[in-house]
Amino acid sequence: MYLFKTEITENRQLSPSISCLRIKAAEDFCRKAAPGKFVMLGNDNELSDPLLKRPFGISNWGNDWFEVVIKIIGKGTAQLARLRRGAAVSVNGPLGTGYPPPTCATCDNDNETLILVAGGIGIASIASCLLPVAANRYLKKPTVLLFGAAVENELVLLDEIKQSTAGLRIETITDDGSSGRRGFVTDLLKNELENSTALTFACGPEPMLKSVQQVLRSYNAQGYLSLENRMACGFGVCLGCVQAIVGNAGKGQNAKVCTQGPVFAADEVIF
Amino acid sequence: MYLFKTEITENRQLSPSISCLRIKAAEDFCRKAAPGKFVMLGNDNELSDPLLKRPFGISNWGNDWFEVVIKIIGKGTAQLARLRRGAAVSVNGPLGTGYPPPTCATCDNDNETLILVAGGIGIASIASCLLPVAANRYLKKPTVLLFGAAVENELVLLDEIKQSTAGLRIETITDDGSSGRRGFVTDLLKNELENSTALTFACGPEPMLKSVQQVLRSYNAQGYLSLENRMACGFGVCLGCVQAIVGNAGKGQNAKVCTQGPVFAADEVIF
Amino acid sequence: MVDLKVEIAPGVILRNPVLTASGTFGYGREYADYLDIAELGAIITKGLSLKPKTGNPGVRIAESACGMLNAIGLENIGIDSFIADELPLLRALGTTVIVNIFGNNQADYAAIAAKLDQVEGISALEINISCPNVKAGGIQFGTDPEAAANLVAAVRQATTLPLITKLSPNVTDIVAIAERVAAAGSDALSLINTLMGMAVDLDKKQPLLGNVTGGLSGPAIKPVALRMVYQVAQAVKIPVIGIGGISTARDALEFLLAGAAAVEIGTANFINPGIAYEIVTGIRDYLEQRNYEKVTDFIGSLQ
Amino acid sequence: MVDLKVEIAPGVILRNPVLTASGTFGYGREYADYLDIAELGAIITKGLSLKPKTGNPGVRIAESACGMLNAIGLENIGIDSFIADELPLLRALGTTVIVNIFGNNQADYAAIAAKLDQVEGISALEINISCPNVKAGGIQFGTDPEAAANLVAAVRQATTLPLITKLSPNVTDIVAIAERVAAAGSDALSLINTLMGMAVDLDKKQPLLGNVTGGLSGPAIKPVALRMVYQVAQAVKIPVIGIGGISTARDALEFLLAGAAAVEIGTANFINPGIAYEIVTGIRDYLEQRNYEKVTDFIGSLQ
Ligand SMILES: Cc1cc2nc3c(=O)[nH]c(=O)nc-3n(C[C@H](O)[C@H](O)[C@H](O)COP(=O)(O)OP(=O)(O)OC[C@H]3O[C@@H](n4cnc5c(N)ncnc54)[C@H](O)[C@@H]3O)c2cc1C
Ligand SMILES: Cc1cc2nc3c(=O)[nH]c(=O)nc-3n(C[C@H](O)[C@H](O)[C@H](O)COP(=O)(O)OP(=O)(O)OC[C@H]3O[C@@H](n4cnc5c(N)ncnc54)[C@H](O)[C@@H]3O)c2cc1C
Ligand SMILES: Cc1cc2nc3c(=O)[nH]c(=O)nc-3n(C[C@H](O)[C@H](O)[C@H](O)COP(=O)(O)O)c2cc1C
Ligand SMILES: Cc1cc2nc3c(=O)[nH]c(=O)nc-3n(C[C@H](O)[C@H](O)[C@H](O)COP(=O)(O)O)c2cc1C
Ligand code: FES
Ligand code: FES
Repeated sequence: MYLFKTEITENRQLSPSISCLRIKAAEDFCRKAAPGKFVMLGNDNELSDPLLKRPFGISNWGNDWFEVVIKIIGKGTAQLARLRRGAAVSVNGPLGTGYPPPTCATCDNDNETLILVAGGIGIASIASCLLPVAANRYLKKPTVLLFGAAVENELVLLDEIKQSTAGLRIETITDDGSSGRRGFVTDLLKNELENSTALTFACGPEPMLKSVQQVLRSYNAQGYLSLENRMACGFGVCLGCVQAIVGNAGKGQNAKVCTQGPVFAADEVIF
Repeated sequence: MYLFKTEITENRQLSPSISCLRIKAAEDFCRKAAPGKFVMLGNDNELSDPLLKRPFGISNWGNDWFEVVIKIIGKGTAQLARLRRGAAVSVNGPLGTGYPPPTCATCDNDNETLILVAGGIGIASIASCLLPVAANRYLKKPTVLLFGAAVENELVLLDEIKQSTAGLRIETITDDGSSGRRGFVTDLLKNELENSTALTFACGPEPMLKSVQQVLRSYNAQGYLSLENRMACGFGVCLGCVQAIVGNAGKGQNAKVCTQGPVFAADEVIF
Repeated sequence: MVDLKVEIAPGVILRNPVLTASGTFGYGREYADYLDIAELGAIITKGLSLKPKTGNPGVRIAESACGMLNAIGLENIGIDSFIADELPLLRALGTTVIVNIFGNNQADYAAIAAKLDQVEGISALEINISCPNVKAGGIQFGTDPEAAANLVAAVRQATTLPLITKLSPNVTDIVAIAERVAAAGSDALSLINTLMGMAVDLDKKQPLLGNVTGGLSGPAIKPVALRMVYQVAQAVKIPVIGIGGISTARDALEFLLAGAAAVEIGTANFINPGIAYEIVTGIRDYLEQRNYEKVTDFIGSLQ
Repeated sequence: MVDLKVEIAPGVILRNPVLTASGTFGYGREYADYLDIAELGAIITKGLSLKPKTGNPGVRIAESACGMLNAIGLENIGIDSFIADELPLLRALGTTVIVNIFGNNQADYAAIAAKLDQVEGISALEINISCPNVKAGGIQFGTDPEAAANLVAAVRQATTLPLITKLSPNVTDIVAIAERVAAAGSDALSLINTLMGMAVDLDKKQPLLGNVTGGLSGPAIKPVALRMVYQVAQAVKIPVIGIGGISTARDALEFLLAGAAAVEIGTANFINPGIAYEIVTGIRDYLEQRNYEKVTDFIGSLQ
């Protein structure tokens, strides 16, 4: 982990409530970035409201920059999303354990499909498997992105993703049918699992992750979920973020989402 | 008093630690502005740190704008002084009882000199007798500005003042002799009082106002002091700002600096 | 249109549950010029004593993170001047008036209460038992259940006006005090008064406030206030009025949800003198969007 | 070069007066990779109990204005695992280690203290008597002077290690508890632990925290902490360690000025894990600029 003060080099508004901030960073930091890892981000004005830094996935990065995609929820995100080029920010990161690398034991079958499931702003985390040049190794597998959102204008980042990863199949769905099909992203997931053995990575709100877990179970399919528990520190000292997971001998135990996660094997998580 | 949200239209930095903000305002507001009155100013980001608005003199105003000159002291002024064109601010004002109008009983002798004494950022208040077109009626009297500051670069606003009030005599003094004479502004005041009967308006830090009071007493001269007590509300309800003054029958009593002041007859104030 | 009426003590029905807290709204006059103060649930006056009081010398306010400290020392014009000079205006404006009272001892409290009993245009008394400088046998009334109950019983004797007892948060067990005060005849409770705090002027190496310690108010104390209101509302049967750091309609709604029959807005008035109105509107909009017919259906509905 | 050494209990001399507060610095391991934790005055471990504890279910943290609420519920790995798995690293790093302990009852406290008495590499124990879920006959140890004193006396019997008793701020009279605890044999006091607060999820109409209430920490509580430290430091002869909302060197200096022999940094670690180092540097610079030879000349010099 690094702690540093740096600055915003670009703020692109992707939708009325979603912005993408590009942030300057040292090469060391960028080398340690990986799909599914995150940062704790705070403004740097020495005031105490909001007090805590906020966790955001590292959606994309290069040699000396990274990007976060922020959806405005409350006061912290409202303040950060408003920051303009040149504004100072404080960063702790890269933090956490991200998606399993394509070379890991459960992931090295290049014939199975990689299904990326994003619900709403969950795309910010999923994008980290697609946008960064350094992440392209995932795409040795046939890959599909299933992206569900409440309304059409929350289906952000699709242009960037199409550009960075040619040949990616993308299916979208919205709660209100304003774009793509009408319904939930798990409906799309069921379709995919009917047709192929696959490895699934999913990120989105907890109810969605719960139903992804159920779908994966019912198809006996492997997958990983990226969780969004509340965090105070982001580096394993406050115990604020713990999630019950299946531990040794099948007994439930607490895992720190910030260090052992945010990505967990879907089977492991006890919702 | 008006309460309104408005925006900064210009931020001119006058010295490393002093900025002049021009702020949009309704004509009603501007009509009620007067020399020595002030506003409570806060940023408008819905966060609670800093909590309270900050008091600043209305240094200048026109039909639909006013200006405050802010010296950075702590977190509130640091934040306000950083705001750029377009930034939102909240204003309560105009507040308080300012300098006596030139037509008032004690001020209508057009032969006596008007001595304006500014210590440090006290110039922000004193400037309100000089800069606004609406304030020029003061200048029927022969007028002198005595301006003392710690170092040269805190002698701000002099160009603007010279431009707006032709013929004004200006004497400056600095604690370190970096511009004008070396010493305290009260030294200049003594000189003036030796030479003429005069009416004095003074604004600056409390120790300076105390010695202005003494000097005026020793010359048996009339004057007014603008105080800078800590304020929570600015409009007379918290009783946080009270100052002991000479009340009925010479007995001490509390006055609210925010409504009965910030300008008081020099004789009245019990330091 | 949602019905915002609440009954905060037997017979004391307010048009809405938003009141202004003692010491943060003067005697109402300061606002009357540019706000229609009759639109508020009620205004609570600055704390009044038998004789005028000049309060503490020295610096009286200090800011802290999301909060402020005050050491005003209960400066006030005295009850007679209030009745003669301030009350007529409030009555003319049609505002519901609750008078906040305090004294140096039990007899003082009773004397003010008796005096106000004779006066038209007062809807209730709020008894401030948490004055830091006012002690009964060395113990503050507000921190000792026994002393608090005795005081309330004495005031109860002295007046027929509805009584709201305002509790101090600087205690180990606020529920115990609430229960005793309710049993002693208080018609309602209001809480919290300020938390006792301190600030220092580092460079001068002195306490910042003239009085050394002061009362902490503002958003910083909201979690403590909400906890106490929730605990007390569950324990007593009389109405509880929530106070502490309320700055937005959502804050106010949180207190109502936790069981407050109404709320008082304090420090937030200083920053935005129109805030109480905005909070009334915000509560109305929130409940309307959720199809509530009356605010009393929402109050205490925390699961 | 200013001498920053302080003695926070007989024989416990720290290289500087900046400690990290229990529960906000893990067991030190989390920082060891990228910060030299031996440069701190001391680290205080997460609260340890005889057996491992899983803590509270549900949401454990909520943010409030300039503060946060936690309802971790004292999750910890247990004293045995600490001794076997964590302490060796801390010793290897040369860090001064203070172990924060708590139990379900007096016997538990005594048992942990006795166990740690046998272990090398521990400089002192900090006794957390303010655990909200831990009660002695229905009363929390931390809020009853009698129970607190008895507990400290029992721990005193069980160990020769220096004892720091950590006080709860949720009390009417913290000075009374401080005095009793000092008389019962505590070598030092630390204060404050968190203020009890609450947050609600308005739209879900539920308490936000799984445990309903939680402990408030951070800058919001600083004025209350500073007041209590000042009051206690004036009343007792043993060293007092100041805790509560300290986020900058100036904050720390204010506590030292008010009489704290040292300070603990809590919530601020979460926002900036390097903050304790910055505070050490800031204290040094401030004192150097003012020509202090040693920090102990500054401590308690409030006029
Ligand atoms: C590992 C991780 C990665 C994340 N990545 C992203 C991302 O890339 N883009 C994005 O827009 N959002 C992401 N989130 C969610 C984001 O952190 C929250 O939306 C944000 O913290 C809300 O802050 P606020 O001040 O706007 O909301 P408020 O409701 O005002 O915040 C109050 C408190 O609750 C916490 N909180 C509120 N909602 C959430 C939430 N959904 N998850 C965690 N904490 C929450 C805040 O951090 C804060 O402490 C991520 C969360 C986690 C845990
Ligand atoms: C009537 C009046 C008119 C003023 N006019 C001007 C002006 O035109 N230009 C200007 O630069 N300054 C002016 N001041 C002083 C200015 O208000 C303070 O410098 C400012 O409040 C400091 O805020 P801060 O957050 O930077 O300091 P902090 O020290 O962080 O503030 C902490 C608290 O102390 C109060 N405070 C600190 N210093 C002062 C002070 N000198 N006077 C009053 N309150 C203080 C703050 O308002 C705040 O509540 C005026 C003050 C008053 C009372
Ligand atoms: C400047 C000031 C003066 C106050 N004066 C009184 C008072 O006279 N009587 C009283 O009962 N409470 C008084 N209070 C306490 C408030 O009524 C209220 O209980 C407290 O400020 C908490 O609410 P808040 O956080 O909304 O301000 C005062 C508070 C402030 C800030
Ligand atoms: C997440 C968290 C966990 C804590 N755990 C403990 C603990 O285990 N034992 C203890 O004595 N205090 C514990 N505390 C209290 C802190 O040590 C400290 O007393 C309190 O947070 C006030 O200081 P601060 O405002 O600097 O955070 C905890 C605080 C927080 C925020
Ligand atoms: S966020 Fe602090 S331990 Fe995970
Ligand atoms: S600042 Fe509130 S009464 Fe003057």
